[in-house]
Amino acid sequence: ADPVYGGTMDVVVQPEPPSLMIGLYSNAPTQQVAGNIYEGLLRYDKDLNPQPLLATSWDTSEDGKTWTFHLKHGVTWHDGKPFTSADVVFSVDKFLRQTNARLRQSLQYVDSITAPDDYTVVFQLKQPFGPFIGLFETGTMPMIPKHIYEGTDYKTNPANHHPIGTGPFKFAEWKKGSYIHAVKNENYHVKGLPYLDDIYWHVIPDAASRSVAYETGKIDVLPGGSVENFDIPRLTALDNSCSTSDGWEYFSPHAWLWINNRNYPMSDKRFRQAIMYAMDRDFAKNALWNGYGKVAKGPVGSKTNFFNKDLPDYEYNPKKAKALLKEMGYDGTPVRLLPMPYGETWQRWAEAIRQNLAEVGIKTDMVSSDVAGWNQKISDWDFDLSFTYLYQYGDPALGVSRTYVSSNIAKGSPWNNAEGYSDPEVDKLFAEAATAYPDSKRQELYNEVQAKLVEDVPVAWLLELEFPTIYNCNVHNLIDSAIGVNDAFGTAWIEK
Amino acid sequence: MSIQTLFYIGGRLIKGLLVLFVIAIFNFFLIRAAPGDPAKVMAGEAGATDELFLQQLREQFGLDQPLYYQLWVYISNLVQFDMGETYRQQMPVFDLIMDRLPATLLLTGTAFVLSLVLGVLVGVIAASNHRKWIDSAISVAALVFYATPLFWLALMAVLLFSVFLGWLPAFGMETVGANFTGWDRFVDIAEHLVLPAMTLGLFFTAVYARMARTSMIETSRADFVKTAKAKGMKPSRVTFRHTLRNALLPVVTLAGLQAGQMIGGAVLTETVFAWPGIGRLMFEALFQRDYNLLLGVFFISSAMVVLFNLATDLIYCIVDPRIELAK
Amino acid sequence: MSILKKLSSNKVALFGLIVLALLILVAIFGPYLYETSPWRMVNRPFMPPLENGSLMLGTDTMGRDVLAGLVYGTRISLLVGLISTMIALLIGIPLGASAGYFGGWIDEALMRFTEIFQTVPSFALAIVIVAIFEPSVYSITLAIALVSWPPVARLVRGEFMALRNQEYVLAARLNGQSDHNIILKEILPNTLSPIIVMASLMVATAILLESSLSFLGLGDPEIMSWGYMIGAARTVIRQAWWLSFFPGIAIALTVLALNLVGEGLNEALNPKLSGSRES
Amino acid sequence: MKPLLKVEDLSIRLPEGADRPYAVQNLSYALNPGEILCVVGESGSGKSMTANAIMGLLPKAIQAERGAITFDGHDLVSLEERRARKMRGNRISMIFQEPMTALNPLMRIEDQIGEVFLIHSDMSKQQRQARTLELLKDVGLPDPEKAMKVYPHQLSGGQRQRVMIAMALALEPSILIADEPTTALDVTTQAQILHLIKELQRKHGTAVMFITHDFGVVAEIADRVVVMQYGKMVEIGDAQQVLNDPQHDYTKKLIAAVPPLVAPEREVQDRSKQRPALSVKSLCKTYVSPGSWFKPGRTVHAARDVNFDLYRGETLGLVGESGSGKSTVSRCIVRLLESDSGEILLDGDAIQDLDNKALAPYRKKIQMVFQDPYASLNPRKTVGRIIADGPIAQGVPVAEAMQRAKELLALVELPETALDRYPHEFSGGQRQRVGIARALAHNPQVLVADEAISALDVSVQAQILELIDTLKKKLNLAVLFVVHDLRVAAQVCDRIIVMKHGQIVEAGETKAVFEDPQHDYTRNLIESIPGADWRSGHQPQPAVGKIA
Ligand SMILES: Nc1ncnc2c1ncn2[C@@H]1O[C@H](COP(=O)(O)OP(=O)(O)OP(=O)(O)O)[C@@H](O)[C@H]1O
Ligand SMILES: Nc1ncnc2c1ncn2[C@@H]1O[C@H](COP(=O)(O)OP(=O)(O)OP(=O)(O)O)[C@@H](O)[C@H]1O
Ligand SMILES: [Mg+2]
Ligand SMILES: [Mg+2]
Repeated sequence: ADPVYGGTMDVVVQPEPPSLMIGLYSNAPTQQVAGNIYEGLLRYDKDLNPQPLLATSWDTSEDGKTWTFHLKHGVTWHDGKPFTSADVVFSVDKFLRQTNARLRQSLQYVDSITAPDDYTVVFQLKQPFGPFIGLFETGTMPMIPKHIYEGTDYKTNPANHHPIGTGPFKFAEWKKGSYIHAVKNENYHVKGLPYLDDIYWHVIPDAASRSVAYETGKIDVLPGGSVENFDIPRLTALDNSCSTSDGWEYFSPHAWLWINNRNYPMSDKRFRQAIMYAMDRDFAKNALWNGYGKVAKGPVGSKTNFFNKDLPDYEYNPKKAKALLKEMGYDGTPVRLLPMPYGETWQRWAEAIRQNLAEVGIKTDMVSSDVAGWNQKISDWDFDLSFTYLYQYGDPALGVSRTYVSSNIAKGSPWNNAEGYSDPEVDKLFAEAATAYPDSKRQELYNEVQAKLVEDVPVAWLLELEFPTIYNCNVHNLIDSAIGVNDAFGTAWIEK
Repeated sequence: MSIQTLFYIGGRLIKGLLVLFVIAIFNFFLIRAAPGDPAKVMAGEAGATDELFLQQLREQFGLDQPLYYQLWVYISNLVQFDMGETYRQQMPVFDLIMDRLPATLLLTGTAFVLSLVLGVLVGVIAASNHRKWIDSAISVAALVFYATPLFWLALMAVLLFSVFLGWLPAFGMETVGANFTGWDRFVDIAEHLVLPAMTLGLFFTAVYARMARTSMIETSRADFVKTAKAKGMKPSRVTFRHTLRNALLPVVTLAGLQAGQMIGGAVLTETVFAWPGIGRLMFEALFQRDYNLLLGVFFISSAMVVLFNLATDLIYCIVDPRIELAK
Repeated sequence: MSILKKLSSNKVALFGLIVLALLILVAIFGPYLYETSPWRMVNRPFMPPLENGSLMLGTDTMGRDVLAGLVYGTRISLLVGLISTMIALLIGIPLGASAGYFGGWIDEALMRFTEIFQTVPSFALAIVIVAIFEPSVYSITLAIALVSWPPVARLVRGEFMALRNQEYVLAARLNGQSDHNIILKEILPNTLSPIIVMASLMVATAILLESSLSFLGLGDPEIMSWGYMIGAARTVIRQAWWLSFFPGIAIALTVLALNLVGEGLNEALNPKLSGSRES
Repeated sequence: MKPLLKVEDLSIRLPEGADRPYAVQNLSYALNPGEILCVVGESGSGKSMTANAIMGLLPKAIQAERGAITFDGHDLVSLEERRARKMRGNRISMIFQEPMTALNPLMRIEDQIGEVFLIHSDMSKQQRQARTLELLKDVGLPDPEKAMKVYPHQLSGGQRQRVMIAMALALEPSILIADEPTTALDVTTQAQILHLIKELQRKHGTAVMFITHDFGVVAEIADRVVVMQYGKMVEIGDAQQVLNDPQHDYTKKLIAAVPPLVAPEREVQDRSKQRPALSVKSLCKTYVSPGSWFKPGRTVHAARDVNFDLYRGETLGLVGESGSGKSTVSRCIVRLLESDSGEILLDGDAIQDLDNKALAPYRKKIQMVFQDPYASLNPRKTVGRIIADGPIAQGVPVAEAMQRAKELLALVELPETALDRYPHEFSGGQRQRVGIARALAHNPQVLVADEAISALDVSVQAQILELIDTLKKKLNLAVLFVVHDLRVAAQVCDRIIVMKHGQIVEAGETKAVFEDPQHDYTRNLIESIPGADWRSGHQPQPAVGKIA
């Protein structure tokens, strides 16, 4: 069918975003909404290939150190001002360098950012940085209007409450606790887009209510993760209900158990291996995740670049686990298990794993806490075992190495090497792989480091998660990039 | 209103403010006892963080200051009726609360009025049929509702009325995006209100029904009821002119106590029905360690309790001439 | 004693008493019927009730035995209810007794203190306390106790104020008995019946509170409780009604039984209501 | 004369579990037009039940089983409710015992009286108001215009009872039933109310059925008397005949228990050389009910410059109206209340400023017997403990204290088996004996008895009075006897102090005070005693034996 214009789309956003100013807040709900308002220079298709957006084309020098981007002409901000290379330089070099912790890590490799003319931007790198071209997505490197933010205190700029971007939808209203409303940008730089008149993001704090809302037709789109997994089969079985697992390729969320390598008995490699054998990850995948996702083989997700296809398996094998425990002379010291306070599924998963561990003779004490307490405990290394899942951002250098390199052992963050694993060889391999050139060289190094980690089990990998997005089948073209619902719904349209 | 009453109200308000002040300090320390801080939570949501980022956030929120200084800032702002800014939404706490308070007041107010009227009515019916089957039926029903967990009732109600029967919306306060105005909007909100107000109200209906029943039975044994009967009055008139009014006094007291508590007690209902009220706001603020917001919600709901208690006393004093305010 | 006799002559209260007795039996001996923990995944998930003879109430989302959960939950619910009530009494009675007996500034100070606890919305306070001290049976019990003692203090204070000028108390003072003695031996025993009645209702309320907290995800993760079961089952209420239905019934029944007993006690202990003399 | 109301063979059955099967049994009597018929009898004898039956106000669980109550050609027992209602408040009306609770606290006086007209007539609002005002004037309420607008709690007991009477007489009923309308009132107020009822009855020719247990009241107003015991009528007859020449043993016993209003001749002792056991000097006590910012507190001078001495072996009566400060003085003396100024000398030692510890040894010397035999014993303690706990607290070994309790029980003429029983197993009189035993446990020198007999039935009163008198002599006690019943005071006191508004207005030998009161107030008190002429020595006394 051909796209038709008009219509309102109702989407769930969970939890309510703290702000829509994507340059300041890079969490998922903010991006889900603000991804329609702000744009980056590039998009990525489902195979993670870069696509033009605000930049129409880009080229790189022979040595991989100079990147030149050619910007699109005739792009305007929502307030009518033109978008130029000055905005790009301001956004990346000034604004995001100050506010975005994740991007800041990558910008270490960037020597300078310059704008030879209004529509050209040049990034000069200190050395080749493999994942560089993967940094330009809206959530990582959104374009911020220079004319509004320059010279102001970014955090208190009143425009934060009324975001101005270049995206296909304009911010209209935010009724705190209820909904966020965005309307069509009539002057969108891609001719003919968007199709939709407006979008509502509904704040429905309770998962069960969210499924009822979808069921009763109040909601068209349930982004992945917004309903409990148990509800997914039922919701997808409804009339005119579609679902897809697409749209997570860029993030490819990877779940694992943190294992605090510092303390006995976790300090013993055999204990960690025993955990791997003790867990029935297939049961978890089927009972808790409705068969969505994939049992993780190692530190790198199978959809992420440089995945090593030849890793050995840790199958469910309690006997082997017991044997390993016996071999190390495990004395039955109980370990604390800290579930992730992110919803029912995680809680249930913790219960299942506790049971798995109990069956091989590892006694666990479940420790309960909320998000803040959980963050705090992981940051302070005050745990034995704990759940987590992290995004991989398409490249091990962006989303994987941070968990394993010893330079990243520091109290105060739940996202670094919290398990305290330290191996000079691994450090070296990761460091080389990030800057090696070309990709074939990187693949080699990454294969090696993956094999080493799988043998050492610094953390117990669980699943490559998939969060299916459920939507009304009348909605077409909902997901057309590797970041799924976090990208703009510019090409989405609703069948009448 | 007499000058005495005004004085009395003034005095009570001042006392109430003192209590609120102590509560504010108490809450301040209580909340800081929780592990984690707002910076961590927000950093956590971002999925990546470093010390610099945390430091920036803490500075921005003033959390890098020593605790006593933070308390001082908080209190000195508070006495100027400034509750500070929320960490997440970056807006004045007071505005945010005022944004959400009407929803809670609508929900609890409806539930309250509904349960009071219904409860008293049912209680009176039961009492005037004391020891007959209808009394037993009402008593049993009241007990059952009294004993049933609210959240469970809410779940069952959604299941029945929204999902199976499709009569009523299951969540939210109004149809978002419909942009109703005037009467249509009223109807829309009313429809959304039915289920949450019912679930919240049923429990209290049961409470009031039980209370009204007992009180009616007790009052009907009072001497003045006998006097009224001796005047040759019709039983219905005795009931309404004499028994009921006196029997309502304890109900008024209880109602006043509970009206205040309902604000905080709506957390469960607001959760299940996605009602955008302050109970829910508090719940979220708690888990986000949004100290200012949480303190603000606590302060406002405690203030409501103080106001409701005062209102109860005033009403009591109007209903019962024996009570002199200045005591 | 005659109270028991009176109680059992009241059919409704007798029903409550029997249910309560059964619940207590289950709480004490029930868990011994199961060798392992209620967390054990014994069969495939979502098995409806009565499908398998050994799993009468079916299995939950993780294939755990629902009946086992209910049985273990009984113990925890009753225990949390009882202990929190006990703590509330331990706080409320001495406070109310001192306030009511001594009056004056002691009364004023203690009552202001009580007022603070009464002014903070109690459920919200309970949530905050549990969240802050991290959910565990201890923090939950403590939180429930902390929000439920003020009515006890008020009740006891009222009773003490009424009784402290009773002639037998005056007589005790004339006899040279110490305040301590008078409070404990003269007045307190005479306030017991309203306290017992209130306590029985408080246990009921505490059970409801515990389940509400668990429902909100603030339960002790080590412990299978009814509120937890409902909370966990809420998301699958459409696929598996029995998962939230049975624990809901269990809570309602327990609270109902406690209420019936409480009311029965009230009637048995409160001559005003016993209706033997109506003039 | 054709009787207005006839009760014939009335039996009212009590529900199961009551203390006896019938509240009243085979009751028959008649009420003649224009007469005052007094129904007397002890508590529980079925007086109120009969009245309720006439009014059709029996509790639901209680039914008239047999008999008829004929009024105006209708049988009130079987009359259908709708028609009975027309009669109630209109043709027959009723006043209750407790003026404090018989009025609706939430309604203005005007509305409560007006309601009667509203139900039974079609008067306009103005007419109703006018009539109400008239009625209030009739019953002698001061400032009736204002009284119409107030709520019951703003009136005193006597005033409330007047309102009740106004209400009952609103429609000039043929019959007025008054169920102990003065029991809760002061003697002076009682006298006024009795006077008022008599007055109104004469004016309107109403027939009054007056229920009371006080023979003084009977002597004051009755034309005819019905005497009831255990639900049965034991005697009926003219007032003069029943009072002065009772036939039935029960009636005789009741009448004998009424103390005659003559102070017996007593030996006047000169005690000026003796040291008083208790001496009160310039005692003052002022109550200040706390005011608030804008309202001054209420100040009551409950004791103003009170002076008296009390010697061993004598009984000093403290009399006066309600609120005159009797209890205040007695409680100050035993240090249950802190006095403001003045001295209290116990055996020569000033005790008014001693703290609890220093006071302990003096506690033994002065003890108190309380008014309410139900409230003064801890219901959760055995009688033995009640008596022994005082000495135990003072350091006496338990066994010894219990032994002593046993002896004390014998002293107050209670069986030894009482030791392990609880107060609720005893009657009011027996409880009062326990109270006395408790007071005596310390071997006190001074005994303060605040209304120690007021709550008891007449026949029991007499026994307790005798017991106190015996003990006084036996133990050489000094007794301060607080009482409002002057008949009693006349009998038991050696000397009398009369209090008014916290001040002593008169003091002296009992006989002197009664025969020749100096102060108007005293005179007024004595004149207010109902049936003052009866059994005052001016008429022949009935020949009755001494009661056990
Ligand atoms: N509601 C009732 N239920 C059962 N028994 C009752 C009830 N009311 C009164 N009685 C009993 O009926 C009997 C007569 O009571 P009644 O009230 O007529 O006594 P009375 O002569 O008025 O006594 P008093 O002087 O104390 O008022 C008593 O034995 C009493 O216990
Ligand atoms: N605690 C108190 N606070 C304020 N006023 C009081 C208090 N107790 C008594 N009064 C007042 O003091 C006065 C004397 O009271 P008291 O009890 O001594 O009188 P009484 O002679 O014993 O009266 P009764 O015969 O009614 O027992 C009364 O006007 C009373 O209202
Ligand atoms: Mg009577
Ligand atoms: Mg007195």
